[in-house]
Amino acid sequence: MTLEILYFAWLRERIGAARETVETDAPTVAALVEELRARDPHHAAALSDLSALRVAVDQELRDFDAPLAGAREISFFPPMTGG
Amino acid sequence: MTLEILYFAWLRERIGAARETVETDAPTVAALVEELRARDPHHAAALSDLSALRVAVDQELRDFDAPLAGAREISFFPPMTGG
Amino acid sequence: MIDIRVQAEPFDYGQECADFAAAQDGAGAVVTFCGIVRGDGGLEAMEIEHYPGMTERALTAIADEAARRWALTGVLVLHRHGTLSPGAHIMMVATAAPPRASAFSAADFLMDYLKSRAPFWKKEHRPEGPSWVAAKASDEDALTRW
Amino acid sequence: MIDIRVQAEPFDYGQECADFAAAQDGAGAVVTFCGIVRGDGGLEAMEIEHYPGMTERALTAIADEAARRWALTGVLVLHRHGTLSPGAHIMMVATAAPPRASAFSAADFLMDYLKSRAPFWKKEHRPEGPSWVAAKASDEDALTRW
Repeated sequence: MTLEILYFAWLRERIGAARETVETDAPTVAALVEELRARDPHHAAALSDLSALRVAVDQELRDFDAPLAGAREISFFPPMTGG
Repeated sequence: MTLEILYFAWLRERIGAARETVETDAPTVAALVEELRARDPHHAAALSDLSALRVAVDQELRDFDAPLAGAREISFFPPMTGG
Repeated sequence: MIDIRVQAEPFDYGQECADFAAAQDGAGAVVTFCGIVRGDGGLEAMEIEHYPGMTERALTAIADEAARRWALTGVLVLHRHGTLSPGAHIMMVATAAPPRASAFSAADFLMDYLKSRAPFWKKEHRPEGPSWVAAKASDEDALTRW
Repeated sequence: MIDIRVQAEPFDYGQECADFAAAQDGAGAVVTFCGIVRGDGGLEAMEIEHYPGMTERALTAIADEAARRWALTGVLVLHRHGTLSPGAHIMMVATAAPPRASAFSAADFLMDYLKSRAPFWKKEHRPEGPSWVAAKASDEDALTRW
């Protein structure tokens, strides 16, 4: 499947891109993270600690074991600091 | 001593006056209430239930056993309902 | 820094909010509350009696206590008296502090204390006649929170 | 009844308070909160990044939940993004309900959820360089109150 991957805040800065399109068969968010880490050292560093990350699947917050079937937009970002 | 006695809300309506000046030797608020009750049936009815009343001595909330020595203005009113 | 106003005249809630926020120095959080006369059950008017002199004194004591407990940068308490129509703004409070939790707690505290420690009494005018609003036991109980 | 706005433009806090209060029908209580950029420690600017699309969606879900829990007559959530100077108004919420406790609780709830469930990230610009604001464990813990 084709997924749009979005990065925000310091993830965006460390990876050096706000978005990218990937082809993947990863069944879950966690499996997708594994694939992304293998891309290059920037991805590996930015995505190294899942506890420091949050993920949204099609703009809804999800856990890392969430399935990707049917998904189109996956977003990674640090814990939010609005307000 | 000479005291200014003030009444508010339904106490004012039942007694039929917003204020009166009394000469008294009552040592406490409770003793003053006893004297006021003896004045006429309006005072007796309005001041019959202390639990439904609040008292201020010189504009500070006090208990009914508060002493009157040095006081000038004693005010009786129902529990407050501002806000 | 502490602004207490007791008045018969209407007030402009929006303007007061704007002025209050603009006057704060070092605050990260402003909380305001506005009480409005509800027209429930055919209410025609709300009459508010108060105790001139003691009212300002009691409100100042309550605001001082709030400012002391939460290190506020500012406090406003404004309360009307006289006869108000449904929809009229009865009163407002505003608080400001560096952190959000302080501003919220202080506003909540001010409202709880103002309700049962400031000398105001409400009388409701309805088609069936006027009646004094009775204090609720829960209003007094609310003070034990603080 | 639910008004969600995410914008780069400044907003007029006083005007929003006035308009919000005037639009309420049946409310006896209005609570507003305004967040202000604090210039502590030489802060030069606060940059706010957000996730267009998801932001509006998350804020709407949070506001819907508040309106459902407390039977609000109205909710406003307005949050800016982009670069803000010290003293600038970052965001505001407003709630209205028949009873006071509902309006207070709902505003407090909105702030807690907005802080850690809406996709905003703050970056502080200081003389020593920029840094992303770290979320606090206490922000996440605050959600267990509700």
